[in-house]
Amino acid sequence: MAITLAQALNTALHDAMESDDRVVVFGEDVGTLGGVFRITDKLQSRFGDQRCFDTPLAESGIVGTAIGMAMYGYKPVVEMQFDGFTYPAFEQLVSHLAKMRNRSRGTVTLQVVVRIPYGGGIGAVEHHSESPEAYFAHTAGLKVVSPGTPSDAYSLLREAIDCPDPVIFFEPKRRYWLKEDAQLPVRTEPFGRAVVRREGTTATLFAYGPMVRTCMDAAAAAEEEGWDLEVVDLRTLNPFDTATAVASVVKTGRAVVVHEACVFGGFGAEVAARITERAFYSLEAPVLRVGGFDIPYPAAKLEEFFLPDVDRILDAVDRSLGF
Amino acid sequence: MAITLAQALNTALHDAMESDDRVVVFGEDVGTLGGVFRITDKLQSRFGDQRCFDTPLAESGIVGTAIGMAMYGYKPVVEMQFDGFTYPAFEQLVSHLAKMRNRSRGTVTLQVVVRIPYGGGIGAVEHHSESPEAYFAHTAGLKVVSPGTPSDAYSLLREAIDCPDPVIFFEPKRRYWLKEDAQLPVRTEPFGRAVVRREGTTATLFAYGPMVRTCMDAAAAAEEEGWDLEVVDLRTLNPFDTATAVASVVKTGRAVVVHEACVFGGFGAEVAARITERAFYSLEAPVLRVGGFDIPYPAAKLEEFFLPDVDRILDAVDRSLGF
Amino acid sequence: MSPAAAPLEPDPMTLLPPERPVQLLDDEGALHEVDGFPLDLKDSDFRDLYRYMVLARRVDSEAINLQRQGQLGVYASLLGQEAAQVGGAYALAEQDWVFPSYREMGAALVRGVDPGSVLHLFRGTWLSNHDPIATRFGLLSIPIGTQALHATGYAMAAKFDGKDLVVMSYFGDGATSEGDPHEAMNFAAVYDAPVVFFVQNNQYAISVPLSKQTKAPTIAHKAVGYGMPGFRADGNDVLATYAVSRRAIDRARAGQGPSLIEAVTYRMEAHTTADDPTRYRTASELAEWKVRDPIARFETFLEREGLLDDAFRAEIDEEARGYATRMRAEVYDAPHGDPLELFEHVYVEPPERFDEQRALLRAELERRE
Amino acid sequence: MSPAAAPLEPDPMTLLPPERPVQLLDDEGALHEVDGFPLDLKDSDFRDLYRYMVLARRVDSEAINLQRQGQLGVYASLLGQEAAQVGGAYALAEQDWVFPSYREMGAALVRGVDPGSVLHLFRGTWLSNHDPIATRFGLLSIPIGTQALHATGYAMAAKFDGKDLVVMSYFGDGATSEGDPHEAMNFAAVYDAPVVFFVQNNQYAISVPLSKQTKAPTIAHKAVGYGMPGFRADGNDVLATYAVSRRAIDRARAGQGPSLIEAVTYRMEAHTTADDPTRYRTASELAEWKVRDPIARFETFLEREGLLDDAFRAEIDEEARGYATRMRAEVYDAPHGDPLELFEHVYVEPPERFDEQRALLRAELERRE
Ligand SMILES: Cc1ncc(C[n+]2csc(CCOP(=O)(O)OP(=O)(O)O)c2C)c(N)n1
Ligand SMILES: Cc1ncc(C[n+]2csc(CCOP(=O)(O)OP(=O)(O)O)c2C)c(N)n1
Ligand SMILES: [Mg+2]
Ligand SMILES: [Mg+2]
Repeated sequence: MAITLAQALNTALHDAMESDDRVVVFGEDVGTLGGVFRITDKLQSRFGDQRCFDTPLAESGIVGTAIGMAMYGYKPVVEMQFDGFTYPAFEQLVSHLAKMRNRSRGTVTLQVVVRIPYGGGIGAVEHHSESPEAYFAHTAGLKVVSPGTPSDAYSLLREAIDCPDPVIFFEPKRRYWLKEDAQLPVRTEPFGRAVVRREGTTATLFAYGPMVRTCMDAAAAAEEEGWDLEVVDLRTLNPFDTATAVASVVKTGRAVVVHEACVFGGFGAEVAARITERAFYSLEAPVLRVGGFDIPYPAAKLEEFFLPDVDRILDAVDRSLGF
Repeated sequence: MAITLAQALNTALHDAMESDDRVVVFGEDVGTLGGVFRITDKLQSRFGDQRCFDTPLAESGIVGTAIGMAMYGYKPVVEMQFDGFTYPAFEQLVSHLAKMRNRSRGTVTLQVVVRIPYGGGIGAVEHHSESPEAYFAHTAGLKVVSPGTPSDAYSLLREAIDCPDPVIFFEPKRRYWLKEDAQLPVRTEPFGRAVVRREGTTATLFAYGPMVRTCMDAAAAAEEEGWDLEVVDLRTLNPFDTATAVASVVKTGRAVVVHEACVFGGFGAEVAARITERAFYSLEAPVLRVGGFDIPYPAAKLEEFFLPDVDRILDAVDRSLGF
Repeated sequence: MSPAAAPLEPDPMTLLPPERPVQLLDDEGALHEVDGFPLDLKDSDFRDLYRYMVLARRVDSEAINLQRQGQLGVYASLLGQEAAQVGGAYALAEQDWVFPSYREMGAALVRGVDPGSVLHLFRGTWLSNHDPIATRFGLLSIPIGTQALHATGYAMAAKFDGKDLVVMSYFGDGATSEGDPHEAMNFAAVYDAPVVFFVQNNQYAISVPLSKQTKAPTIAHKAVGYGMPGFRADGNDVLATYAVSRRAIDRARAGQGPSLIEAVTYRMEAHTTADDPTRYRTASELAEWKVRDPIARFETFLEREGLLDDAFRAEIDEEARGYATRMRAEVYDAPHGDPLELFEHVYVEPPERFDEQRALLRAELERRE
Repeated sequence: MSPAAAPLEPDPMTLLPPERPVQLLDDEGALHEVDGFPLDLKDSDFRDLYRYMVLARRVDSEAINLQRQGQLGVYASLLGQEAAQVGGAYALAEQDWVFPSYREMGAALVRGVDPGSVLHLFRGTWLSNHDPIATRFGLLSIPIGTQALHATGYAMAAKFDGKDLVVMSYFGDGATSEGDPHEAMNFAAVYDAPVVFFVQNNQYAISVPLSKQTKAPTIAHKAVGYGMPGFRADGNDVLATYAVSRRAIDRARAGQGPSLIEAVTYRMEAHTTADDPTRYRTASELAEWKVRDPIARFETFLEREGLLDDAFRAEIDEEARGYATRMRAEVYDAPHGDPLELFEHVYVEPPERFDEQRALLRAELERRE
């Protein structure tokens, strides 16, 4: 059956709430409205307004109360309405959600999932298209996940909700309508495992979330050039699957890391540095990075010039081959 | 005359306020008390309480009002009392301070400096020893600066205050008492210029802020091993001096990047990826990274095990030489 | 000093809003004076208030049209909030400033900001296209409530500089839950900054009704906790929003510090064009507010006073059509700007790597051709 | 519905704190009952309140000593705030929770948390060393005001779960300026969560006096803006802080929602041992508060009532010495723990790279030997 990534997420929330009544969903507009992207659609009518409820407009409040509820024993799954509205909650995320277990010497476990629809490509206004994953990948104590397919969306969200560690769950909003034939419930590879989405020999494209699809398109287009590209979907940024990444590069000798976020200080730098540390002698060229420019996310009409696309990716492959 | 880094900063603030009455200094406890580290000592008595004043306890309030004051034409220099207390201001820093000029198509210029005493090594309690520079280096629209010497502290702070772009100014708090013979006012290399603090041929150590001193110590200790290490002080993370970094690695063939922050997703990844992109054929080994472990900053008695020190740096050099 | 000894400062009773919102025009459009909120308006002012409200509504409906035609990505309507926006902004002086949210097209109009220029944010041509400094009208602010701090900082600066200048900061009922407006009101009060915090309580934050946003008796009561007065106005009565703003602005200008205004109104349209309000509110609720239409009520008043004739209506109509035409001309099929401008405004002094990235983009653009 | 029609809910007048802080013991230690704040205490309770205050002071001074001896990196004294902390915590039931800041050694004592274990944060052995779940006493919280949200979330959970449980959240006067306590109070009110926000207004946030922190008539007045009652107590009168807490806790337990308590007190010591208060406050101010000492006042009362004799004093003295001895034993020269434990508690399921980093650290440790 063809399901969309959005449906997969909605079903994952539904199934998790069904199977464990400590799972609660809250955030701005997630109750009556079912979320601005309808990811929480019908959860309130199904489970009642103590299991799925609207909050006042305050992101720090949402994350901070989620922490308290998790201390009690609930498993909150909260929504930040858009990427750019995660920042008011930054202190609660970094100083508490990430650190509480460590600080308490393991006596307090915070089983919290923070869902963040992220990334651009939907023609949105400012602050609605950002890719802040690098901030959280660098924050010790958090796990950071970003599915690129409907099956992974379902499976990784279920795993995130079951995970005893706090998880920042980045949903590629431009792929909410991406379809896949899948039978739910489905379980895919666990956290910490990257997946080779396409085998190839010329070079490896590394991606996660929204750029997985773009890289698959790039690989398809590359066939015309006679290039056989491998595409690795990283899936979870932290934990990071170094072994799969390194194995791919050992095979292909060349790599391009792709994400929507600005290149400078972006997560691609970690991927590049990490692979280079471990596959130095296998590399025929430096790991190249493709991403947004080092500028704030632009106005909607200009986002196509900002975002990495097939052309920019293949241009990087070309440069890699030129080394 | 021997001056400390703290004195250099205090003098820089004094001289900037003296030379331009639009420079205003505010934050928690910066007025009457002169700051918990006395960096703003005597500024209020000298310039009055409309030029240097205490604020209510609210970091978002401090940065947000600084933005408004800068729109009016003032040049606010605000203090976040400690690294770990910058996070409540994250939204104002990322969504406004960084983006306002771009968003206004250049009509609004925010000449704001945000001073942040950062890093560990002083035996402080939790949240007082963090190194959040990677968050800001990845944020387009900001400049990120961190002096490692008293002369640079003076000069870079003066330049930051004069800079028409917003600057996040990271002060290496464990080096506040570091001394140098210097005559103030002093002007050193401008933003965007790294400085070779020690010439060498075996390998290059890259550092900024507190780790500059540690790397110099490591280089001195390395002489015993017969290693001749070059030390490059990056000084400004954004803008980044790629040319100097690459030139050094072209010469030495090996590099280790050192910072206190966690390695995973840290700024060292950017340095490593960037250098590798540009000096690939000169590298005899992958650029290695030395930093804190990927854990929250530990309790004071354990920080010596967390922080990079001479031993950890030389161990990395050794590994680099082993490639 | 014993905490029990001193009388409270300021006297809390002076901060409490009146039991009921200030209303100058009753539902039949009859004027009733209210103590403490005198009207200092001439006939020409009455006509101007009307004119701005009608223009705001027309500009608003034109924007909705443009969105439906695919010309704007999204748009946040002010329908129903004309009196709240116009009354407040009209009470400002030339040199004063406005820091808006994203729904203040009415305030923009009053302040002489070209509506077409503001629409570029929603079209996505640029992130903005008006000069905030020249127009004394801040950039539309999407992150909820954040602009309240900019307003406060600007007002502090003006005060330190000895300038006669008042700042009005608009935000919504939902915004009052965020930390930033809280910090802004506290800072403003502590520094006696000349700011007026103008809350358009339109009963909803997207789908979340006021009852789930706060348990406060009214939003105006939040002022008490900052030691500043809270005012409440019938937000569908332009004379009330004007008179209350007049008082708050005069106070600020006289150095008596900030205040908070709650204009009780209703968002008649969807949250934005992307929203479906049938999922969370009833037709009957909408109908109840429809009869309280701010323009209709003011029209009755003007008619009673003999200030509204066909010539004037025609004049406004003409002006409105002009606005609409210019708006359409400005945004209709407006091409995106030069993509290379993306690198222009981020920094005054950009880092070197912008050159490389510009070159990369230039090459991409060439390949597209 | 017309905004003018309905009576305000809740009635703002019921939210306002009384004009003067509730005081049950006058400066001479004489008891005066206050309407609405009845005392339900037996003689043994009076003695316990005294005991906890004396113990808190002794534990506090021992901690200061330990810091002076280089055994603690820093310490935040509660001197002068004994009545505020003890009165509040004493009113809680067994199953209730406390979410403290970093200055609540007195509350910790009342809740049966071993002071020595709490000191490990200040010694720097570990970031904490008590079990918050077992002791129902949250981790000391350094980022100002953030714990108020955890308290609210915990209380929401307890309410959803139908549990009879009240949460007390301590924070300071300075904390009221931050966004988090604002959001916490708003959430708590909206969800009718059983929380008591207990503000120890000790007049300073490090060097910043209350007058620069807020212009509110009192901190208790901030409650009005959340639609919850604000209470004010003489914070140096343990019977007042108890009685006011009793009322707030009973309300919460009865499902009537949160409230805010301001205990008006004074920090007699430096902000922390790292602070030099002579830079920002006068000796005469200190002297004025010294005569209002909370323990001395309560002593007078107990003596009047014949509840304080030498045997009881000796007993407390003995107990205090026991505490001090155990504290010293716990932290004096306490070695740092196994550095390899650093990797133990970050995650339940740590990433693979922790193995490499642990190995790196192990090698470093071996090289040190
Ligand atoms: C910090 C932040 N969080 C969430 C959003 C998403 N959002 C946009 S408008 C809105 C509701 C705002 O309600 P209100 O303040 O009442 O203003 P109104 O839209 O009714 O004018 C929300 C939640 C945002 N823009 N910023
Ligand atoms: C978010 C944050 N900002 C700044 C600080 C630094 N700081 C520690 S205590 C303090 C003052 C707190 O004052 P108050 O809330 O009145 O509590 P008190 O110390 O008086 O008990 C400050 C500014 C901090 N810990 N957290
Ligand atoms: Mg609203
Ligand atoms: Mg205090």
